[in-house]
Amino acid sequence: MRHHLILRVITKLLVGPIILYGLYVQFHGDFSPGGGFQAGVIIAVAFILYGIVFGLRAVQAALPAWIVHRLVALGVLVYAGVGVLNMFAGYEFLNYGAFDPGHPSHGQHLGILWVEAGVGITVTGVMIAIFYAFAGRPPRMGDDDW
Amino acid sequence: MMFLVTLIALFVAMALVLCRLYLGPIVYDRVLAANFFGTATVLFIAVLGFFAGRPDFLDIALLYALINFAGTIAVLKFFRYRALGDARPEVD
Amino acid sequence: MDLVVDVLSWVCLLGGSFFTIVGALGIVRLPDFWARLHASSVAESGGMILIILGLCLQAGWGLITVKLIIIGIFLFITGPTSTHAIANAALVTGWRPKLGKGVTQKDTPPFSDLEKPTVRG
Amino acid sequence: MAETIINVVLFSMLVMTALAIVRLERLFAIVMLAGVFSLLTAMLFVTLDAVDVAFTEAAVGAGISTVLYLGTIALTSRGCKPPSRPNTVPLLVCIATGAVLVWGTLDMPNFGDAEAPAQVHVGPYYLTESVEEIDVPNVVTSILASYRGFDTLGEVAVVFTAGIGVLLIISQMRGWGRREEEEEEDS
Repeated sequence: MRHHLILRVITKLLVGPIILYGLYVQFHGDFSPGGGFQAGVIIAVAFILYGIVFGLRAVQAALPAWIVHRLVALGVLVYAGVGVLNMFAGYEFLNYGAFDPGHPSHGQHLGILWVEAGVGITVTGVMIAIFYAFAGRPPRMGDDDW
Repeated sequence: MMFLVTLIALFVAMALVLCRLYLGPIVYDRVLAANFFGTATVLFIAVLGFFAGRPDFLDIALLYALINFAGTIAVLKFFRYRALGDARPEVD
Repeated sequence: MDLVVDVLSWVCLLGGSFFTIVGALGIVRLPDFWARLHASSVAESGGMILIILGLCLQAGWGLITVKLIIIGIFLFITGPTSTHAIANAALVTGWRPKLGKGVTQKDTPPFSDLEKPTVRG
Repeated sequence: MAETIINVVLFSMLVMTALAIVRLERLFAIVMLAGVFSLLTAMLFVTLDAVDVAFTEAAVGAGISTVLYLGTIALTSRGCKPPSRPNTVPLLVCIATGAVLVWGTLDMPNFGDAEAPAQVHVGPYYLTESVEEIDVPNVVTSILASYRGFDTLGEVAVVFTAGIGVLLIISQMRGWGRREEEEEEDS
């Protein structure tokens, strides 16, 4: 889409606010609707929009595919890691007491924050990776089929 | 009361646009109608938040206002270049 | 003062509702795609701004008004851009407006050398 | 009263959209209608006060699913095939199943019934104790991430598995392509 000046300018204008809003949904999820899953999808949409307008190569220069593939696993690792960390600290799996032993509700709050971050990272990674996979393949359809 | 009137007006507009979405002879009619429907949805959710006295619905309206654009642009890129990723050179 | 605000927001919301319904009617009733583009923008920009303004007046100063204004700004930016992109894609893939009497295809500027539309349905 | 009317109107639009999706044959039109279907669903969730679910539906339905449908169409074809055999038997099976399901709902408690099993089991405990125990204003978040942490871990694992599956099937990662080439050379 090299000739679409309007689309390019508007996309550049929108990508920042979309990511910002995604972060708001991620970290404000315990006060208002939202959470890791929604935030992950929103942040992924920002990258997908950029990839659609500027091309796959441009978005992969900003966020290479190997980083995305690592992110997919990293989120699950963070989530399960929080649980295992609590087990080592002497609590049950996924009981967030270890974050603040003296004050259980603070520990819960921190634990929820970390867990939601894990969810967000995985969802972002999966959505962007699926988009890369779909957009990276040449279309199968012939011109007659169109 | 005024919110109820606006909601009913938005409902009428949505129903009309749905007709165009079903009929739409060419695909761009449908894209146009779906785009209109998205805007109507944003307004509907915003007004519904005021009607129900729960303005935290505005977060959803804001989300739609930001994200609807991506869907429309994806459809149009796909129709023009027949691919979601990099355009094939002969079509560009 | 409250009465003035109420009357103003009634006016804004009723006007916005009117424009939205007119735009929707235009999308259904107008004869071809290029005419429907115009109808869509009436509702998407005009009606939207009036409804958001009416809601802002009802909300008073605060976070809600700021959110409403942000929604308004983003809709104001993305709506016309989407319409522009739709029109552009339709033109490039070979659709042409219905021509009036006495106007031939040669009078319209050539945007693309495609003869017939490449995307159907 | 007004809420009921809003629900009825939204549901009727939803049913009309679903019927149109069944009737149409052009897949692009179906993609657009599926987007509208998800918008209507999100509106319904909002009227039912399920704000978090509406949020998810909004985020997935408006942005991602359209892109993924289009990606799928690009890799397959853009029209649907006519059915190869008459579909009266599947239709009858569907109608019978639907009738049984509707009949089953007659025994269910009314919407918002305070005596419903879902409202008297652990729901009141979560609602009353989460302020003490977790101190997070949004109870949905506290249930999802803390009380039901195992379930959410399972959900994340499902998303992870689905992503890995899609990558293995359609992406052109190097390891995968090499094995394909070797198989071609072998055969």
